[in-house]
Amino acid sequence: MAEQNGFEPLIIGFTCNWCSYRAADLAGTSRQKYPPNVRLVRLMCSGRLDPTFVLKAFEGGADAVMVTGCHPGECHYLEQNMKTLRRFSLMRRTLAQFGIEPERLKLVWASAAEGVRLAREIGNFVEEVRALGPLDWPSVIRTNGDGAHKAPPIIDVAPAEAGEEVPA
Amino acid sequence: MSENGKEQGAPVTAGNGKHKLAMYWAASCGGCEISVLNIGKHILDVDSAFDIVFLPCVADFKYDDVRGYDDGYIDVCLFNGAIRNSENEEMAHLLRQKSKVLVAFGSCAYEGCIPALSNLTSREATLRAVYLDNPSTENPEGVLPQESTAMPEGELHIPAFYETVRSLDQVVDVDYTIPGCPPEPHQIWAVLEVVVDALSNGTELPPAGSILGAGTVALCEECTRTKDVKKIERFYRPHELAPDPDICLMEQGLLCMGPATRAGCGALCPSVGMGCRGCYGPLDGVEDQGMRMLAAIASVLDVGDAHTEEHELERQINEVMATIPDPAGTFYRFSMAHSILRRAKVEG
Amino acid sequence: MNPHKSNGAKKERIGVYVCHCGSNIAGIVDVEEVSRWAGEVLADWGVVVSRDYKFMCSSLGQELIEKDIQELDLTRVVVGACSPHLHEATFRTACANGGLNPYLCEMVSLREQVSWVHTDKEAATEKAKALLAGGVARVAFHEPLDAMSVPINEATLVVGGGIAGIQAALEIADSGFPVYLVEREPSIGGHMAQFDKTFPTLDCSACILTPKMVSVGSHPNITLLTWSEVEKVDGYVGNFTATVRKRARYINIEDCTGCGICEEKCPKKVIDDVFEAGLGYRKAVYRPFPQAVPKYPVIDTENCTYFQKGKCKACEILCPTGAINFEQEDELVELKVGNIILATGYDLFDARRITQYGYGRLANVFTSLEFERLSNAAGPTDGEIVMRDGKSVPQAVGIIHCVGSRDKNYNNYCSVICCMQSLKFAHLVEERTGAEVYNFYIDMRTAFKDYDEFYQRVLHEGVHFIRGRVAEVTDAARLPGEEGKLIIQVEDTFMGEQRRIPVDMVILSAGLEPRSDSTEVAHKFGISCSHNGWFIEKHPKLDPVATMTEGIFIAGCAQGPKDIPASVAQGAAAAARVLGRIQQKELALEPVRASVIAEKCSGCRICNDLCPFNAIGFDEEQQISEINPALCQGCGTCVAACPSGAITGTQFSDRQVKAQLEGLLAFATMSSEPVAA
Amino acid sequence: MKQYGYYPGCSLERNASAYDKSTRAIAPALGLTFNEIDDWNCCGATEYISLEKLPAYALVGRNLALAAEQADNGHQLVAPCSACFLNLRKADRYLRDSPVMARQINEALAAGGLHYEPGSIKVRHLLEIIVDDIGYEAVAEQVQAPLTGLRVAPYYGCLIVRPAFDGQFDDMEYPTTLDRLMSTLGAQVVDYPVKAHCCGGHMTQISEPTALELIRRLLKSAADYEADVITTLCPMCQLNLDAYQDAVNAYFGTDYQIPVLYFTQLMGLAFGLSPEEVGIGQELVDARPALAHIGAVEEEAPAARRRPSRKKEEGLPMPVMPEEKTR
Amino acid sequence: MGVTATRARAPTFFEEVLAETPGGSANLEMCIQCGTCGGSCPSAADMEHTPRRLFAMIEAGEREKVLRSNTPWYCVSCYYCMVRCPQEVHITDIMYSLKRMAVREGHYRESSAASVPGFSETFMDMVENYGRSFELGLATRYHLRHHPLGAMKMATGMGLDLLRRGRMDLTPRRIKRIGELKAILAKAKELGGEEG
Repeated sequence: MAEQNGFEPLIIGFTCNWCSYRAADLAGTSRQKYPPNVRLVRLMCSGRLDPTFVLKAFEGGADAVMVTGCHPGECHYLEQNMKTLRRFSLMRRTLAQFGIEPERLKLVWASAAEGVRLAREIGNFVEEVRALGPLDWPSVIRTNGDGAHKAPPIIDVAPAEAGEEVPA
Repeated sequence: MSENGKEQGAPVTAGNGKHKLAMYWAASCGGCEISVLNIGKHILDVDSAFDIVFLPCVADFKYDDVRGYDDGYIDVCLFNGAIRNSENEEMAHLLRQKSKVLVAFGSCAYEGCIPALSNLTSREATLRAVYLDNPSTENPEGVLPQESTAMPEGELHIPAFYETVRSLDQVVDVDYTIPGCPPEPHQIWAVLEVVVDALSNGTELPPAGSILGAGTVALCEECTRTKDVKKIERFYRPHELAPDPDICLMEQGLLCMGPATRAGCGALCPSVGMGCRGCYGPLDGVEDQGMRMLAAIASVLDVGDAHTEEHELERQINEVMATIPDPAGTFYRFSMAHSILRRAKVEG
Repeated sequence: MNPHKSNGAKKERIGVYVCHCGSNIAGIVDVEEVSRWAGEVLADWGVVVSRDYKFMCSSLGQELIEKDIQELDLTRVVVGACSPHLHEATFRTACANGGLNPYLCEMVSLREQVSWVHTDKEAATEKAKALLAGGVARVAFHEPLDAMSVPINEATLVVGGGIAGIQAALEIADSGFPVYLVEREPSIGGHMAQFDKTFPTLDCSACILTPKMVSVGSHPNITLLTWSEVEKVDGYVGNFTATVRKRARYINIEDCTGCGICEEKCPKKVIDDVFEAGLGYRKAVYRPFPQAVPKYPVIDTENCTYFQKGKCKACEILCPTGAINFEQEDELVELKVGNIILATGYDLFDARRITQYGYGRLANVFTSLEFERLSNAAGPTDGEIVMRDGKSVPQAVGIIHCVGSRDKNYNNYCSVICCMQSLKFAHLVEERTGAEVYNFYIDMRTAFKDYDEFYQRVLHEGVHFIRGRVAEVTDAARLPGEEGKLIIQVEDTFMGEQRRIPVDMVILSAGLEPRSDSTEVAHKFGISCSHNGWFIEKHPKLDPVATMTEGIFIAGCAQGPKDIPASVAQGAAAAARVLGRIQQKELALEPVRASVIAEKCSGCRICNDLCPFNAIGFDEEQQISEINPALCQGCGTCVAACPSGAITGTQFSDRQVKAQLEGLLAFATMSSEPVAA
Repeated sequence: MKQYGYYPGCSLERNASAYDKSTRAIAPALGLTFNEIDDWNCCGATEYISLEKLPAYALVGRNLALAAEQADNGHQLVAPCSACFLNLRKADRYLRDSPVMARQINEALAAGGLHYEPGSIKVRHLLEIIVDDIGYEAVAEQVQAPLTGLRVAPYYGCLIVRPAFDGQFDDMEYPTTLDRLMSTLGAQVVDYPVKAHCCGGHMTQISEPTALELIRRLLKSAADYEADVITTLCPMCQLNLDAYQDAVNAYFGTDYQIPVLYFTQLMGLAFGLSPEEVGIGQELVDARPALAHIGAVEEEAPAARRRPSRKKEEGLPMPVMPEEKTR
Repeated sequence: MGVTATRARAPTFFEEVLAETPGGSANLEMCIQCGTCGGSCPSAADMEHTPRRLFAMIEAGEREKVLRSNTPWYCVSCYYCMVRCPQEVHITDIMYSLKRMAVREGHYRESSAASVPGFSETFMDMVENYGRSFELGLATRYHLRHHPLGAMKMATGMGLDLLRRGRMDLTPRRIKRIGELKAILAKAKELGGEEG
C-alpha cells in the first residue's frame, strides 16, 4: 500500500446524545488527545441511525464510519441500541457485497464515563482505516462508473412543509 | 429539466394530425413492450392518437430515420431499458434530442433493475460468466466480444460494454417516470390517456419529474393480507414454507419488500403468496430503497437480549441475519443503479 | 463536492458565531480565520454574517446574537463554541430574546471536540471549519418548534416501603400532597426493620425506624397498600395510571384490632425465610414482627392448614372480632398519579453460590442477615449470639468481608456497606460473647462521617484484622487443634504466608444484589437498569434520583448499594424533585418528537413494536400507525425504521442529518487525492 | 448406540489399564461406542508445557487434528484421564481465544500434513458423558448387583471440575455428580470435604514430602469419614492415592488401608461383571476385603458427619440447599 | 488491554510474562493482591513466595528473584487459585510461563527446585522420541540422573509392585507416525523461537 503514504483517513462518527456524545465531551474536558480525522454527528440514540446515513457518508467521501452508543442494557431508551446492533450486523454483510471492507464500519459502545476509552477507540480506528487505505467512493463511481453521480445534493432543496426530501 | 421540456403542452400535429410516439428498448428484456400491448383495446385509442415513428420491437425503423427527424419531432418517447453500453447511451441522447416528452419507462430505465445487479461485480466478470464460465456456453476458443474486429471487408465495430449499468436519468434529463417491471397495463393506459388529452386538448401535464402510473404510499396499502405487529424470529426462502393465504407474508418470515415499495401494481406478488420484490421502487422521500428496507427488517427481527454476553449476542444476531442469504441482491434487486452507492467497488 | 456551487435555492439568512472561549478554543483553533472563512465561503449556503468573540456565552456575546437577529433579520443561528450539553439552552434563549424561535439555533462543539482533543493547530482549524459547515448546512432544515407542556397530577406513587420509600412518602405527604405507598410484604420497614443496631452510632434500628413507620401508617395524606404489587403502569409524566394488585389478607381490616390472638392460636409453625432470614419461625397467619405497620396480619395460604387441608379455622373461631375472612379475594385498584418514586431495595447475595465458604453445608456458617436476626433482641434467640445448635456460645468467630462482592465470578462491584457492617458484627460479638473475633478483608473501606472512628474503636477492642481474601472455610481437620472446628484458610498478605485459623462460627458479609425481578420492574416502569440490574439514574453525578423516563424517580438501594444515611438522603431528594414538579403544576417537555405523516403511512405496522415507551399505536379505523407525542421520548428509532419514510422526527430529520453530513464532507481536505481503484 | 471418539492417553495403556478395561467393559451396557483415535500421541501432561509453549500446544493440537480428521463418528472426543481431558480442552479453548496462536499451531501442524479448526472438536470427560448423555436413570436400569453397604468416598480431584475451560459441568469446589452416580449404584456415599482437593499430581517426582502431605490429607479425611473405598476418575489420582499409600504410612507413621478404584470398576461390579472383567486386582492396596462389605446391612453413618437437618427440635434451622430441592 | 498494547520501548518483565502466557488475556494487570491464590494453594507451605507475592515482584520487575523462586515449580496445577481469583487472573498459566522463562534463562538452577526441570526434560525426551510417555523409563531414567536412591526405591518397592500388577511397560511404545510428530514439534519450536 505504498501509494497511501501520508493518507489521512476521513471518518464520520455517529454518537447518541446520552452516552457516547457525553463520552466525547468527557474526552474533551479530560483533555484526551486523539487524531482529528473523525467528525462527529449527534443523534438522540444510535437507534436513530438510518443506514442510509452511512451510505451518504461513504458517498460523500468518508473512508470509514464509526457508530457509537450506550452499552447494551444501558441504552437510555432502554433497548433501542439492540436495533442498532442488528442493523449493524446486516449492514456489514451488505456493504461487503458492495466491496466495502466490513472493517470500515465500526461499532463502539461507550458510556458517558468512558471518555478515555472512546478517545482510544478513535485513535485505534484511525490507524485501522489508515491501513485499509482510502475508500474514496466518488472516484469509485468515476472510475468504475463511467460518469459522475447526478443525485441532486440535499442542500439545493428548499425545506418542504412536513415531508422529507423531495424525490430524486 | 430539458430545453425541449419547456415547449410541452402546445399541441403539435403533423400531416395526419396525429401525435408522434416512439418506444425504444435499451438494456431490457422486452417485457415493457409486451406490457404496452397488454393495454388491450386501448391500443386502438393509442393508434388513433399517435403515429408510431420509432419502435424497433415491432417495425423496422433505422437509427438514421430517427437522426433524420427534427429536434422535438417525437411528442412522446417511452424509453425502456437501462444504459449498459455505448449504443444505449447514444440512443438515449438521440431520443432526448428528438423528443418533447421523454419517459423513463419501466424499472430498467428508472433505476437499473435486474441488469444493474451486475454492478455488484465487474464488467470483466460479467463477460466471463456469459461467454466462458457458463456451463451451457460452448466457446472452446474462449472468444470474447471485441469492440472492433478486423475483417477482410474492413473493421467491424460493436458498442462498448460499460463497467456500470446506469439509469436513464443518469445519462439524460427525463421528464416522467413510469415504474414497474414491467409497468402494469392499466397504469400505462392511465398515463397515456393524460398525455393524449394534454397533447390534443392542451390540458395541464403533470409537473415535470413526476412519477406517473403508481401510488404514493407503500404496497401494503394495496395488499389485502391482514397486518399485525411485526416480531420475526427468522426468515425463510420462498421454497421453505407454504404461507398462510391471509396473513402478512413478512409476519410469516417471508421477506417482502412491500413496505419499502411504491404501490401501483395491486400487490400482485403478495396476492399469490410471493413476497414483493420491490420493482415499483422506493417511495417519495426515500433515497435508498435497499438501506431503508434493511433498517426496517433488522429492527423487527426479534433476536438478542441486551443482557447477553457481547460475543454471544453478536453470534445470535449474525445467526439470524444469515437467514437473509443475499442482502444486497434482495434489497437492491431493482434499485441498484439508483442506489446511493450505485455499484460495488471492484479491485483491479 | 464543490462548496461554491450555487445554493441560491436557500433563502435562509444564517448568522455564524465562533467563540474563543478565552484561549480554550482560540489557543488551538484559528478562530478569526474560521469565522472569516465561514463568512466568505459559506455565503453561498446562506451565511450573511459571521463573527468571532471572546466569550459568546457572556451577556455581551448573547446580545451580539440578539442584535444581529433584529438588525440583519437572521432566520437561523449557528454558534461554534463548547458542547451543546453546556450552553445549548443559553443560546436558544438568546435567539428567543432576539425574536427567533429557539429551535432555529444549532451549536457546534469546537472545544470538547476540537481544541481540547487536538494539538495540531492547522488540522484543528480545518476540522473546526468542517464542523461549522456541517452546522450551517444542517440549520437550514431546522423547523420552528414549541415546547409542549403537560399538567401534573398532584398524587405520587411510591413503590417500596423500606427506609428510602418511607422517607420519600413522608416528605411529600408532610408538604400536603397525596401519596400512595405500595409494599410487597405484609408490613413496611424493609431491611432496616430486621437490624438490631446501626453503624456507626450503634443506635437501635427499631427505635429510630418505628416512629417513622407509625407516622406513615397514620398520615392523612398517605394511602398505604401493603401485601400489594404494581401490576402495570400506563400513561406518562403528569398522568400515570398504575394498576395495583392488593393480595387478599383474608382479614377484614375494618374489624381487626391487631390483638394478635389469631397468630398466637394458629397451630401451623413455618420457618420465616423473609423477615427472620430463615433463622426463626412464624405462624401461617402472621405479622412479620410486633411493630408491623399496618398492624393487621395476613394468612399465608401456602402454609395455612385450612387452605391446604380444608379444615382448622382456629383463627376464625378464636378471633374476638370475627375479622378473619377466608372468602376474601385479591382486588385490583387503579391509581392516578403524576409522578412515581421507585424504592424497591435490594436482595442479599446468595452465599451458597460460593461453595468453598460452606454456607448451607457447614452448620455454623451464617450470613450477615442471619446474624442481624441472631443479634437482634427481638430475634429468634432474643439477641443471644449462639451457634446453630441454639445453645453453645462461640469461642472464636471469623467474619469474612466481600462475600460475592468485588469478585468477577459473582458481582464485580463493591457493596459499600459490608466493611462497616462487619465492624459492627465484630463489635457485637466481642461485646456479647467475649469471643476472639477475626475480620478477613481485602481493603478496609470506612469512608464517610464517623466511620473510620468506628474502625479505630473496634481495633481498640482487640478484634483481629487479617488482610487477605478467605480462600475456603472447611471442616476438614488436618492438624490437631482443628478437630471439630471450622477452619478458615487464608493468606495473611501482610505476613505473606498461608494461615489456617480454627473458629466456631463464621459470618459471611454477603453483598447486596439488585432485586431478582429488577429487570422486569424496570421494564414495567419503562426505565433502564445496568447489566447487573441496578436502576440507572439520569446522570450519575448531577441527576442521581431522576431517570431517563420523565416522571419516574429512584431512591435507595434499587439504584445501587448504599447505607441508611444515603438511602434516606435519596428518598428525600426524590421527594424534593417530585414536589418541585407538583408545584409547577405543569411540565414543559423537549419537543424532540417523532410523528407519522398520515398520508404516507401504508399501515405495514413495522414500527408498531419498536417503541419501548409504547408511544406507537395503530389506528384500526384509518389503518395507519400513529405516535403519542407525550409518550414519545424522541429517540428516532422508528424514524430510521420506517421503510416508506412516513415517520419524521423533529430536530433530527433525515434532511437535517444528511445536510450536516454533506457539510462535514464538503471540504474533505483530509482525504488524499483519489487513488484509482 | 452413542458414538464417541476415544482418547485413552498414555496412562490407560498400562498404569491405568484397569480404567481402560472397565470403561470398555461397561460401554455396551450403556449403549456407548468408543472409536479410539488412530495413532494419538501423549497430551504432554503437566510436564511438557513447563518447558515449551508452542510445541506443547502443537502436541495436543495433533491429537485434536487427528480426532477431527477421524470424526465421521461425531465430533465428540472422550478422555477418561482428567489430565488429558484438561489439556485437550484447554488447547482448544486457547486456540479459539488467540487467533495468533491458532495460526502458529496450524503452521506447525502443516509440517505434519495436518490442520485443526479450533472449536471443531468437543472434548468431554468420561464421567461427563455418562452422567449427562446417558443419565442416572439409564445407569440405574443396568444395576444388577447394587453396592449396598459399601461406603464409597467419591474423589474428583481437580482437573475434571476446574477450571471450566469449555462450560462447567459440575460445581468447581463441591461437585456432586459422582456422588449421585455412586448412590445410583446403591453404594453408601461418603460426603467428605476434600473430594475435589488436589492429589499432588507429578509433585511426587518433584518434592515427595510435599506430595505425600497432599495425599495424606485425602486419605485422612476419607478415613475420618469411615470410607471403605475411594473411587476416582483419573489415573494420576489413582496412582498417587494407591501406589503412594504405603509411602504415606511410612512417612507419617499412619496405617491407612483404603483401596482406590476407578468409578468404572464399581459400575462394572454393580452391572454384575466379575472383578476380573473390570481389572480388580491391579490396585496395590487390595480392594477385596472392602468389596466384601457389599450386601452387608447398611449401618447408620456417624451422626456427626451429617449436615444438621433444616428443622430440628432445639436449635436454629439450616438454610435450604438447592440440591435438596432437586434431589 | 492497555498493558498488552504495543509500545515503542522494550517490554518490561511484566509484559514479557503476559506475552509468554497463552490464551486471550491473562489479566495479571488486574491483580489486587487479595491473596485468594496464596490462601487456596495446597502447596503454599513449601513455596518461597506465595503466588500473590510473586505477582507483586513481577509488577516490581524483580526478574531474577522471580525466576529464581521455587514457587512455580511447586505449583501442582490444581487450578484452585485460578477459579477462585476474583479478578480472573490466569494464575496457573502464568506459573507455567514462569517455569518456561526460568528454564530458558537458566535461573531455575539457583532455585531450591533445581532438579525439577530435569524430570520435565526426561519426560519431554520420552514424548519426542516415542510420542507416548512411559512411566518406568521415565521414572528410572529420571531418578538415575537426579537421585539414584530414588531409582533404587522405584526398582524395588512401588515400581516392582506396579510391574508385577502389569501396570508398567519394560519397553516404551512408539506411535506409528513418529516422524510426522517430530516434524510438527520441530516447526513449533522454530516458530516459538521466532516469537520468544
